[in-house]
Amino acid sequence: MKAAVVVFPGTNCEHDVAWALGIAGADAHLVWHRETDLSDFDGIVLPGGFAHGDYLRTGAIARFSPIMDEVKRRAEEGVPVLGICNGFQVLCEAHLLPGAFHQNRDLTFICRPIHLRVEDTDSILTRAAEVGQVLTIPLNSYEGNFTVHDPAAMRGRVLARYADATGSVDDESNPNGSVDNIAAISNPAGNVAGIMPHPERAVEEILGSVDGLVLMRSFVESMEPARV
Amino acid sequence: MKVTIVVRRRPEISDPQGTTVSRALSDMGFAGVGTVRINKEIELEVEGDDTADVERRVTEMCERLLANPVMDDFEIRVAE
Amino acid sequence: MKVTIVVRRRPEISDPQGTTVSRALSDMGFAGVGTVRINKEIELEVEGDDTADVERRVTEMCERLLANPVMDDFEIRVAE
Amino acid sequence: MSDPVDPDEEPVHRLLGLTDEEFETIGGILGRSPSDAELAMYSVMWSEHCSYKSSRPHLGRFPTQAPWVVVGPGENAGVVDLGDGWLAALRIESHNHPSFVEPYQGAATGVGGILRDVFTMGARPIALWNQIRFGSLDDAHNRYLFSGVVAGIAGYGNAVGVPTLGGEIAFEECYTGNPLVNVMCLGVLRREQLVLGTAGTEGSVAVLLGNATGRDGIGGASVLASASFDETSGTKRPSVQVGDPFEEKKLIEACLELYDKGLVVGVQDLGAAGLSCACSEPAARAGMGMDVDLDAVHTREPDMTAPELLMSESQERMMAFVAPDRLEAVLEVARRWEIDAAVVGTVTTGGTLTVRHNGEVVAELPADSLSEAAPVYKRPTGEPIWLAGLWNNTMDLLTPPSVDEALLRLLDDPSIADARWVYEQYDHMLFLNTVIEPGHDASLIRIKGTSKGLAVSTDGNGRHCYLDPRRGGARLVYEAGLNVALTGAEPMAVVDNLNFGNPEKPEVMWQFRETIEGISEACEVLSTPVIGGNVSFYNETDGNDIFPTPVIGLLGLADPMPAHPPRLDGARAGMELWMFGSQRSRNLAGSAFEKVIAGHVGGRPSAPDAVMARGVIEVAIHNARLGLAPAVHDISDGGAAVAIAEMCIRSGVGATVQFTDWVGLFAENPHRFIAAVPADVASDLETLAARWDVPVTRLGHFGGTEIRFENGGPESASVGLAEATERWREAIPRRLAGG
Ligand SMILES: Nc1ncnc2c1ncn2[C@@H]1O[C@H](COP(=O)(O)OP(=O)(O)O)[C@@H](O)[C@H]1O
Ligand SMILES: [Mg+2]
Repeated sequence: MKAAVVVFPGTNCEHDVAWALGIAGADAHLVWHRETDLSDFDGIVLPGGFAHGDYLRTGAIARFSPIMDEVKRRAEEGVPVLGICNGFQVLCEAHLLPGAFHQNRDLTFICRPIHLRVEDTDSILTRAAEVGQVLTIPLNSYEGNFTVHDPAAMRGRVLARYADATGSVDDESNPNGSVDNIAAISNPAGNVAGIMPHPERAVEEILGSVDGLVLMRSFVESMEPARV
Repeated sequence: MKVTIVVRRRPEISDPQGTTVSRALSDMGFAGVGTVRINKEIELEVEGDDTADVERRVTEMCERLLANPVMDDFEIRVAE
Repeated sequence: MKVTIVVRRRPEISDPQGTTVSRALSDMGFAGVGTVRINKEIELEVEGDDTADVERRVTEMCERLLANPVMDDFEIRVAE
Repeated sequence: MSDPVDPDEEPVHRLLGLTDEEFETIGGILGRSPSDAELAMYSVMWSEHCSYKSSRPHLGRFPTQAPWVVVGPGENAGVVDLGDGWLAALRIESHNHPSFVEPYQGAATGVGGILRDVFTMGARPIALWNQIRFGSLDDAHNRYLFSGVVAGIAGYGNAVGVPTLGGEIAFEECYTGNPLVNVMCLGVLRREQLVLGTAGTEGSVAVLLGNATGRDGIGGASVLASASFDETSGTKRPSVQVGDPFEEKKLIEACLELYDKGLVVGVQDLGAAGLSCACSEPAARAGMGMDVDLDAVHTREPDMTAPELLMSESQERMMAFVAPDRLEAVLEVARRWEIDAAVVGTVTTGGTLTVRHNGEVVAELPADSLSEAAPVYKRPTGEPIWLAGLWNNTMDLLTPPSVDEALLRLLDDPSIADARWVYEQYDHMLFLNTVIEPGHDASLIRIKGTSKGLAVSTDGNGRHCYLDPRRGGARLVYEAGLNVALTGAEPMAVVDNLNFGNPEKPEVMWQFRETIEGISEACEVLSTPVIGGNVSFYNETDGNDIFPTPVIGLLGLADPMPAHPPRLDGARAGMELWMFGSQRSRNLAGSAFEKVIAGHVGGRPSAPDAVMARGVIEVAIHNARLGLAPAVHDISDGGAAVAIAEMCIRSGVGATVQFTDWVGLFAENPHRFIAAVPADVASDLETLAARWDVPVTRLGHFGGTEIRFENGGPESASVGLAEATERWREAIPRRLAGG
């Protein structure tokens, strides 16, 4: 199972994602944004960071990187595509996922572990998890505030919501103002997913949490059946 | 030609920055400040002397890059 | 009254964001794009019906909060 | 007839900050009067900021040698050997004055600058720290400065992709008109990747990488940092420099690839003295000269003059020195990372630096005269006449405080309170190396693929240093050393940032010399050589100097890193509460208690004790390595009472503590830490402490929902854990929300 980790200028979580994919059992390769062929890969991750400095609008410029047409093509073929944090923002800008992001409600950058409640397991990101499961995973963003035209139309596509330690979802447990506490979503087919917090930061005890592993493993497991 | 674009977030979408600024102004003692919206003004030098053509190109720039169709409206002014 | 303020970084101060956007537009195939500057447009509802008075208050808001005197210029337009 | 002095008549060299004698020296070096371009170069290179002309005679006192020191002070960053082919690079810098002018950009560009110092050495920057000091948060402008600085550090550090793993915040009146913004960066590298700032041999070409050059900071940082603020500074504000973390990120990756491929002979970052420094210093280090062509420099603005090009402080630029046959490969790497590159010079023999602009020679001078011939001032030093009075002015409390009220007020002091509002704005997890995150005594970082952990602590204390710069300076080193030891790391090396007032005042120079003496003594005791630092003078407002504020950054190595290093938040109900270290002298001079509760700064802080310092550090290291007490915390600001409360709050458990009198609870004597001790390790810990002759006091135990202090008398008191937590957590957010 070969996973491509896409590197835009300004991306900074590529090595972390590759490391975590390794722990989850995949063979990860960094791929520069000017490449145009991803047919060798069984899965694609757009990692976090500040692609093109996040200038103008987060994800806006990266969407036009040469590699993005190929990401789209592979996504249409059903290959698992995961965007984490900035990668999620890029997928939205590229219209592979609905919605958009703006600044956190309190206008400060937020770096801390938060709780997520898994809402749906029918996706490449959550298939190994259970509905209702509460995960502790670090959030790390300034523009993590998710907004979408019609939140009601997101039914069945919300993979995880911001929650408290007991799994209850409310305003209090919403760190950044995201509509309906949405933290992770997928396309209708479930093979393109985006998540704002960083599962790759929670894959080893020594770093404080291993709750991200179930998500990274979901992704890695999703790569197999399509490819064999 | 000099082109000025204003990119505005649609009114139904919240603007946390605008809300914060509005509150800060009241806190500072400025009375009677209502809604505040913070938009982006983009100034652009574009080669060409056909206004209509420049406008067409800039519209395309807005649609593809400078504005986000999910949440933004835009307005283009070409200086003569 | 509706007031529109444009806050612009002084021209001699670098604008990495503008530079990056200018490059991106060229990369996307838009020819003839020169300097790009990205400014802030602030739309404000202010109570009052004396234009001069509103303008005075808004100028003070700009000087104290909305613009950074060290690096920005600002321009105020009051809609009649 | 006497006309008023016309400022336009002021000779150029004085406007540039050169004294008449310095101007004459330049004439002597050149054998003629200097051109404008030459004057520009000398003025930036001979500024206090770049030349260390007032501090150099004293900095020689620092111990700088040890077998593990690979590169000592003088290069862009100090480098130490971690074993197995791994090296670490460390550097600290101040950006005080630019941050006062524009807090966001001032702090942001400070981060950019310190990163360049580290990746110039061939190292990948892996972590940042910041030490920031302001006047009281009760003042709106200080709140603006504080939140702007934090946002700037976050904005740049997060986007450039280097985690910020800690620092310090302090609030003190003396910083009101002169905040301190110090930033520190740690990098790691393989030994074969080490690069020095040398121009190499004849024929090497100088390639300018990164941002276009604009009129940034002309007369800016270097001149700024050398002239005091006064009431007129509002009108003289120089242009602000804007940081571009995106450009810097690309520059880091490009440079690391150049080193990896062995394509460069030397590298120099462009800092405060811009091209003037990047051309002359590497040439001087190599004993060479250079031909520089300013027409090749890529510029942001048209019509820049030669002095402007030479003095510009535009950010995110690096100079690489390259053998001619490698040039094409270097340009290819630059293209790949989408950064601009321009060949701006050629290295020559003979030591002359020749600069051309518009085809004409605009400067021709000995390259080494800019650095090595810089003036050195033996400024007069004198013990302040007010010092004895200050020492005698001990606190006089008519009624002893109630312990609970004092503790709550201390927890509510922003210098002591929870710093989470700050460090949660910083990415502190990137790279997946953060084993102990901000919010503990020291941060701990693993090096993947090795058994090694690096622990870092930074410490400063203006009040203690004001009352006794020598003791204060020494105690900072001991405190930082103990902090890293608590994680299991052996203290290894120190960098220092010396923030002082006006060096033209003898008492400031005395404070400076005494501080260096104190730091040096402690470094000798701990065998932690000083491998780099920074001096910031002229921190004064309207003639009032700041407290002398040295900041120490100390690097420790844990090899092997403990599997479960002790943390601040590991106390559990049922564990005993012990204190290690001596309680003999109980002294409140300079303490947070005196400042916060009595509004008093006076007396003389107690002297450090080298033997006890070493012993306590050994106990801390072995405790961590043996996996004995799982929770530890050093006693510093606010004394034992605050240390205990912090451990309770972070662990979510109360405690019951025996004490004799309240002075002991709030005194800040050095070389002490508290520990949460499970019953099954008690005897091992006792043996360990006895081996190092370190006294142990069993203060009580953890449990319950209150922090109780008992001495069998009316002074006994208790604070609810929830209330203590609330005060401590909300102190900063509450003030920022508007006082
Ligand atoms: N400016 C800052 N940036 C990041 N972390 C900070 C900053 N200031 C304080 N911290 C973190 O908060 C914790 C407590 O800080 P401080 O009260 O100064 O520690 P101590 O009392 O142990 O010297 C430390 O872990 C420190 O790293
Ligand atoms: Mg400490």
